[in-house]
Amino acid sequence: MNLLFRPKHNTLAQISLFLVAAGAVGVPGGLMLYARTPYARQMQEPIEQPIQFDHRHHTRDEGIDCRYCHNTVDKSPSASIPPTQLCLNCHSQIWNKSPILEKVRESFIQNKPIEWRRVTKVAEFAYFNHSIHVNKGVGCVSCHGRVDQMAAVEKEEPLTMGFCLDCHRHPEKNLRPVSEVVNMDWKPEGDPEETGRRLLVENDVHTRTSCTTCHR
Amino acid sequence: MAAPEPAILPNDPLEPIPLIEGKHTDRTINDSLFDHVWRGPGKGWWMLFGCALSALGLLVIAITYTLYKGIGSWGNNIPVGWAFGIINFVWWIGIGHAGTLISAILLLFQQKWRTSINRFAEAMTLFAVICALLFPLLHTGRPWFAAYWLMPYPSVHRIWPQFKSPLTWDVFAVSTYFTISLLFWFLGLVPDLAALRDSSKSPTKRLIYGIFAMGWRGSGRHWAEYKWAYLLLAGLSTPLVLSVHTIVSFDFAVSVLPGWHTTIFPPYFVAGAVFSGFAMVLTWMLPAREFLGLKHVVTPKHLENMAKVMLVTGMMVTYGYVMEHFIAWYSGSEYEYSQFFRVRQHGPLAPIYWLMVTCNCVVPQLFWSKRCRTNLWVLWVASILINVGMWCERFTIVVISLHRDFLPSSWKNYSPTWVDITLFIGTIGLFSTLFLLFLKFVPAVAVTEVKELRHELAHDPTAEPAGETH
Amino acid sequence: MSAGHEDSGFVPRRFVIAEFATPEGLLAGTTKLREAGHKQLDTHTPMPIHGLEKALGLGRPMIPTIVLGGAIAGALIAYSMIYFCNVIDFPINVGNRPLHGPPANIPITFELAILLAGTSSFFGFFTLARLPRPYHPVFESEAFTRASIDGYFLSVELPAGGNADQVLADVRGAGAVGAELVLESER
Amino acid sequence: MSCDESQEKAKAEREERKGKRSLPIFGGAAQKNVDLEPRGVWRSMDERAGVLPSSAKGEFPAGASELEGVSRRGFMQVLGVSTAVATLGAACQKPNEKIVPFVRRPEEMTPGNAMHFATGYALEGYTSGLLVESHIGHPTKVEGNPSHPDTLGATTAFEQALILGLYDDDRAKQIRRSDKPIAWTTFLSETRARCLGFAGNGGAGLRFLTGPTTSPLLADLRRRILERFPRAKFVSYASVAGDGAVDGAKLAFGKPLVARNRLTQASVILSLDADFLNDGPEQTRLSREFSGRREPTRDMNRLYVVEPAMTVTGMTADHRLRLRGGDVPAFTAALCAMLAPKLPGLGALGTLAQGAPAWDQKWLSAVAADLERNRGRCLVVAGRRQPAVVHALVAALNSALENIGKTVEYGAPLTTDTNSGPEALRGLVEEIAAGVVETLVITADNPVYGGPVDFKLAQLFKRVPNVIYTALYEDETAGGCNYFIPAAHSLESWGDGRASDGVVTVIQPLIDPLWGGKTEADVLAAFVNEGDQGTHALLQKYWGSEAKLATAKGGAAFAAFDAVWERWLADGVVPDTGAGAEAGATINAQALAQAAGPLLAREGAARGNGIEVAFAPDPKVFDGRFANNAWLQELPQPVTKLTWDNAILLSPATAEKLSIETGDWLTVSIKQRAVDGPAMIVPGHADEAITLPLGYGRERTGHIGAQVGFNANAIRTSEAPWFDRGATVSVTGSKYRFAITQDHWTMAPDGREIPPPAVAAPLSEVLNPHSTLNEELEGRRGPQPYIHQPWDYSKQQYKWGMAIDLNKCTGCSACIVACQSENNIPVVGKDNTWRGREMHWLRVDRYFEGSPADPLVVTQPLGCVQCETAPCEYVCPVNATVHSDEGLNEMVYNRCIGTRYCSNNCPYKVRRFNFLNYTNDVSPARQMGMNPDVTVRSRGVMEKCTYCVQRIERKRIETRIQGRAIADGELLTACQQGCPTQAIVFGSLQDPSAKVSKAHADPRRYDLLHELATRPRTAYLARVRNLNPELAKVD
Repeated sequence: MNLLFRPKHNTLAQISLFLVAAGAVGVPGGLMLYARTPYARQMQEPIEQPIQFDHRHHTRDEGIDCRYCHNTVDKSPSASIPPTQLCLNCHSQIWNKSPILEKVRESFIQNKPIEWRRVTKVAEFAYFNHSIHVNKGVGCVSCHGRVDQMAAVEKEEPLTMGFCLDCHRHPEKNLRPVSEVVNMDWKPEGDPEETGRRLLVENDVHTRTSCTTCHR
Repeated sequence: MAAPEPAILPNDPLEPIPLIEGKHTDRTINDSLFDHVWRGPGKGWWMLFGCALSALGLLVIAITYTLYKGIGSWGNNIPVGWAFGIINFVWWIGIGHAGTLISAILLLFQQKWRTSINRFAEAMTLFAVICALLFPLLHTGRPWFAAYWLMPYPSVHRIWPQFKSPLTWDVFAVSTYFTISLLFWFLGLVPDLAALRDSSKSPTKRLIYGIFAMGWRGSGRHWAEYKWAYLLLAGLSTPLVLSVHTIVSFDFAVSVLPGWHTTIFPPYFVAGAVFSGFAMVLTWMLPAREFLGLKHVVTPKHLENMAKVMLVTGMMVTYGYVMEHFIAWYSGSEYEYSQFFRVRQHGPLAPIYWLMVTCNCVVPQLFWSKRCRTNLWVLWVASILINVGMWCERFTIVVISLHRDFLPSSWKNYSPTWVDITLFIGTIGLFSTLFLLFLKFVPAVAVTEVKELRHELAHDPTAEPAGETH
Repeated sequence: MSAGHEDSGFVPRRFVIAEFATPEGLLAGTTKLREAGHKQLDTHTPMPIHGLEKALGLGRPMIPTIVLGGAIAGALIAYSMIYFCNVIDFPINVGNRPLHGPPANIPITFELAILLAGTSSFFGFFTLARLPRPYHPVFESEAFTRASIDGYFLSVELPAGGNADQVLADVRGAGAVGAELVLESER
Repeated sequence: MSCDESQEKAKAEREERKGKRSLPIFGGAAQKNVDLEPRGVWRSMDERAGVLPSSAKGEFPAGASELEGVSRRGFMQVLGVSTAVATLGAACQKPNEKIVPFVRRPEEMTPGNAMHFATGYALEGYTSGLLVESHIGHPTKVEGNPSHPDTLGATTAFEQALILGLYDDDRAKQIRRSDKPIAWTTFLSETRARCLGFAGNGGAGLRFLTGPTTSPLLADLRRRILERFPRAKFVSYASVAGDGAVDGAKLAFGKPLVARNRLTQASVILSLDADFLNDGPEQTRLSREFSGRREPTRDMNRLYVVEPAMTVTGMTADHRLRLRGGDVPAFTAALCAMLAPKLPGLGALGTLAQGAPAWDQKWLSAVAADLERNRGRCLVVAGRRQPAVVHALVAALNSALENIGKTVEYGAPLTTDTNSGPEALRGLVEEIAAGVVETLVITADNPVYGGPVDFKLAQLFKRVPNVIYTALYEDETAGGCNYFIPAAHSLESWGDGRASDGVVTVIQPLIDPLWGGKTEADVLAAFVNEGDQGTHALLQKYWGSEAKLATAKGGAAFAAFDAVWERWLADGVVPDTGAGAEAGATINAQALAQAAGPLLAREGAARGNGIEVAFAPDPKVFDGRFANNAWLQELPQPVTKLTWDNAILLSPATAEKLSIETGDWLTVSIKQRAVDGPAMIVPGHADEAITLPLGYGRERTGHIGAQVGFNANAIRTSEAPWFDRGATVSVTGSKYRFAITQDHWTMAPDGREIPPPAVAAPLSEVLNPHSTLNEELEGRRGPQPYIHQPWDYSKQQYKWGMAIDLNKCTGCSACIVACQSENNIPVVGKDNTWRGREMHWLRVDRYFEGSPADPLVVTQPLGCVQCETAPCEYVCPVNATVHSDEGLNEMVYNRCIGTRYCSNNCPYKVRRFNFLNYTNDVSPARQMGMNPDVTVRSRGVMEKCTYCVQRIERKRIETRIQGRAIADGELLTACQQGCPTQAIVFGSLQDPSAKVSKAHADPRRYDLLHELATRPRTAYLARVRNLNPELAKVD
């Protein structure tokens, strides 16, 4: 009899079966893993901005408070990107001829906004409010990372719902005295857990995890 | 073999109608039952297939349109949040159940007449479940999310499905049901596939059947485990069927809606499922045995037995209706009473209700008469009517209950759109297409089991003579 | 696993394939051969033959145990998953229902038990049977195609160095209507 | 118009505004945009594109750039299939989203936080006071100004809907001369030239047709125009003007006066065809005052209503008499006759009654006795449709009942023209016909559509060589004019106007005109060569001089005008501008009787036989001016619950007599004119009469309002602007399909005996603690047995709850539009409404009780009641609707997969589903008006009321930062804030002193569908009917 199947087909059959099984497990598993990679979360990628704005220089060298530019962070949901006018508060005096700042001057003169590229973003359907976090002692660094060490700002934390929930469930890990919110170097003195629990009371922190806290 | 007589399946041994007609050997059984596979598709098959494919095309159009436009292309509204989608889902799932019941329960009870129809019924189950499976996803507003948010996977959102919802239960129940039905059907098919492989004349066919036969060689060591695997799958399928339709009925029964909140739903849904399933088997079996030459294995005895099952389940369904109405009256709840005695019987959609009563309660009464049970035309028309009736039952439950609920201010009427109707016709197309392909490529009867039966009948002195003619 | 097929020193497995006219003959022949001390016996029939397990001297089937294991695993996985998701990991007030409501967990627990039991039955069988295995030396026999249709076959795998003629004689003596020796192909 | 010009102009305006801190105008580079594009808030075309849904381009939502602080606006409609992929596999595309900050951020603005500005809205000349919420320069929500005398912090549905009207993309956008687009400056120079031509003849051929107005600025402009052109004339016209009131006062007092009602002192109110709770400039205040006296005590007020068709006021009535409008004069005379023996002040007026009464005399005598018993504590009100004689008799009645000065006062008219009805227009019509008019400036609202049909205004205007028309839309009138000037929307305009009591409100714009609209003042100023100054300058100049006048009178506070101006703008009202009652207005009953006799006889003669046709301003589109407002079109009419249509309303008996069914297409003919429309049977309508709501059948307007309904003006003549008799009604045989949101009239349509969803009971039963009512209510509140441990809310700071007092609800439906505006609720259109897919989170259920011929009504606002044991929640498979720690039934749109199971299991059916992509074709302009705090829901998502959780969270964060708790009354839901009668109370049940807690403890409190053990957080307070014991048996 002319056999259609030869011994090698046994191996073939087994390999095919293995591949099917591996695919069934691997594809969803892989996707789930991928969703957790910094790449998929667009983290750790310095983002090039239209103007070479260096946070390192402004915050460390010049010692400018975050809130000088992001000046609505403690009273509004939005921390706000400074208007061009604010840049020129200083730069009309210093570096007022610098070619790097050409676009800033152009923006001001032509009354045309600078289009910055967004770095950090929570999902559209999550209503994040900067002011309550800043006023309850959650430091900028907790979500934005060491912006003072970034030449170009990059996304430091995943900002997924899981990330938010971690802190909302155990806020003490990310609390600091309200006076230190912009301090990038602040470290708790003594037992961090102890400090966290103390700050929880001191700052009058009541985190909530009800859906409408963020989703409306 | 001392077969315990199942209460719900009256099989009067005093009526010696043969299960296999004519004198047969393994070879002749083999050849006769494979005949329709080897024979080229006839004109009739192509015609039917053409119709089925066109209906399938409609399904594709309707699904595409639904996905493109949204559920708004259907007739649903508030309060009638569910309509054709869920009706079709429950209807198809119900049809599917008969297949499993025939092959699994009858196997457990060792009913010999099962062998001629079980493959057929199992295939029907599989295809009906495929049709049903379209809807849980399609009826959602955002199927692209529903497709995976219903699964308990560790998401970056940290959120899980809500395991108290009957819809979550449905996801598990229906996917389990589909998986188990597929495995059960395939496991039963393997020896036949091997037989097809070995009796096919063209290398291509042998290759294809060979791949699916997985190298089956009828080994005694395999048979020993196989019998257990098959029996256990059958054993598992039986409670599975009951649980699946119980859970489907929970979609309604756990709610607060008058007409849905009915504790009798689980058993009566199961009975209804068997009822409609047998009707669907008959609807297809009658023409198939005529055109595929299966008369010698699907004998009048089989048809009669099925008619008896329909009579019994039809009575159970009727009993369910009566109980619903009785409890609605007895409870004294005005909402319940109004739903059953005012809205259903006199409301704007009352014709559907009365059609349901006619088809499901009156029509099966024909089967008290042996003449009707054995008249093919009566059987066929009745089985189609029963299918219609069971669809109306789901319409009554789903739409009629929803469109008149607690607050009269929110009452609305319901009318389907062309998409609804096309979707329904389309699923029939899908079912028919799959069924016709099944009839074309796989023997419609479990050949191996018929052979086994023939040997059993030949050697069992208590069984009726295999060769006797009718 | 497939037979070893190194390039050098491939030793083909040898099988004696014997055909019997009836299932009863096969049953009797098998018993006889086993009693005669033949070890690697197997039968090949188009349908299960009652009593062959005994004739082949097979032990208790393993499938029921596997299926029971699958069912228990399914139930445990389901219940603990529900408990973990809705009670431990993300407890939410859903319509004032208790976080841990055992009755509401029954359906999924039951379904997953069935699912795992069913799949373990199916996959357990194919694993035990070492299928799919499109090639087997017994297929080398021309007559063997009938094994799935209307033939009743017995196969005896010869031990290394076993005497094929002796076995052929034995099977004929046990009532086989035909018998032949087949060799495993290398590839 | 040339870009440079407009830019320069805009720049100049900007410069001017710079100093004014309270101005929310952020003009800017957007002026460079193409003319017809919305502008004023966007700084570049790129940004504008960014607000558009990007899914159309197959990109991820991340591709959209956005204005800072308003990131959620366009949210959900851009989420489609692409997002599924994006979520599953995160993004496969690098982020390329832009953030566009301001170049110069206005000082007072904090991106992300809303600002509120006081402004006003003039309808029929009277200006209501509003507070408008604005997000980075986009007005998003209208509220009432609490310090305004007429709105008192609440609003009407019209005012709520202004937001949608503002962003209506169908609005006229181009100034044109005939068909040729021209610039504003071109218009100005051509007008200047034209004015030079008039100089010679004193403006003999110059006529102005304006709407009624109370604006001091417009009055001043008119004065100046007439100074310049002494022979020019101003005529005021409004299609729904009720001149009877002022003419009646003239008859009674000898001089034109208007009645100003005060319900706080009124224990008995008789309305004669007056829908005072839902019509007219006083409606919001009167609703508040009325509801203030609805507490179920012995002091509760009693309302009698006599009217032909059911209105909001009629639904609220304790006793209602359905009477054809033409019979009201006779009824009034009969009332005088009934009261004359007891009220000597009526004198000879008691002898005017004539003819057989068309009403139940027992009813009349009971009402008369009740009024008489409550002398000085009662009020008779006549409606806008009633002729002068009725108003005169009512004035006499009020005078004789000693009500004047207590419940009503008569003061000088505040409108520049006392009359605005057809008689006012007749003179102009004759002049045009005579060819006298050379230039006609029309600022009145669409006279061609709304004018009397016998005036044939469309043809007449063609005879005028030069017609200048300004309007929001290219409407019927715009078709025949030479110059068309797009009007600025009220929220884009500077202006001023008076409340019904004379208090002035400065109307300030919330945004630059989106499409370059001009105000009425701009147009009029063109005739004194000041059209280029802008209304703001005109207004400041005018009020500057007024203020100096005040200073001269000794007002030291008006020292620095700028500071004063700032305060006026911030407060929304100008202090000390109220008008008092006319001193020494007395009625000579004898003279009145003599004058009234013939008038009544004439009315009696007109009252011949045959079916009466009544015209009525529509509670949704008014006189047609709101026809293109989709919120109002889809708003269920308070009585009929009809959307997207008007209908020929008639009573069940009349319908039966004429063999008419609801939906029959009818032809109504009267005096050789005919109109076609669909019939709708309405309980409580007078027999032998039909009512035709005005404002529909618009031929030219935007795509929303055109061809909706039929135009009743087609048979409305100057002789009979409100009522006419002798109509023939014939059935054409064809059928019409209405989109009605509540088909069922009663609480038990199929005879079911269920606990009434909306409870209404007589006062006596309410006051008796042992009455069956109180027993029943007792059984309809409190916890039901429940096997699960109720969730513990005791540790929460807040426990949100609501209470709705059915006794205060009039059914006016302002709350529905308020909710729609606050929560970005889409409109679905007629077809979808017909299918039953309207999206209103809050609906007002309306139930008729008693006989269909003459029912009583109870209305019940119903949104999500936030069940503690919510049936919707446990059926959701994905945790998309769950409970919050404070007991809110949350709806998480972004988690919803749309199974609709929750809605099926909701016994209240308050959940709404996005069956289609209802936000798909939202124009970019409209998107600016979306509330950025609320997610815009996509297709396939369930939505519902969450007690305005966005407001809760905002307020929570605000107070948490301040380190305090939210005070009771500080946090209002949108429906609560908009409600004119304060029927809705919201707050924390944790605070026992909170209003809502007290309402929950009220003996009238009951829970809807209490028997289902859902533990709703919204409680209802039963309605109370203060029945007259003499009539109680009749009802």
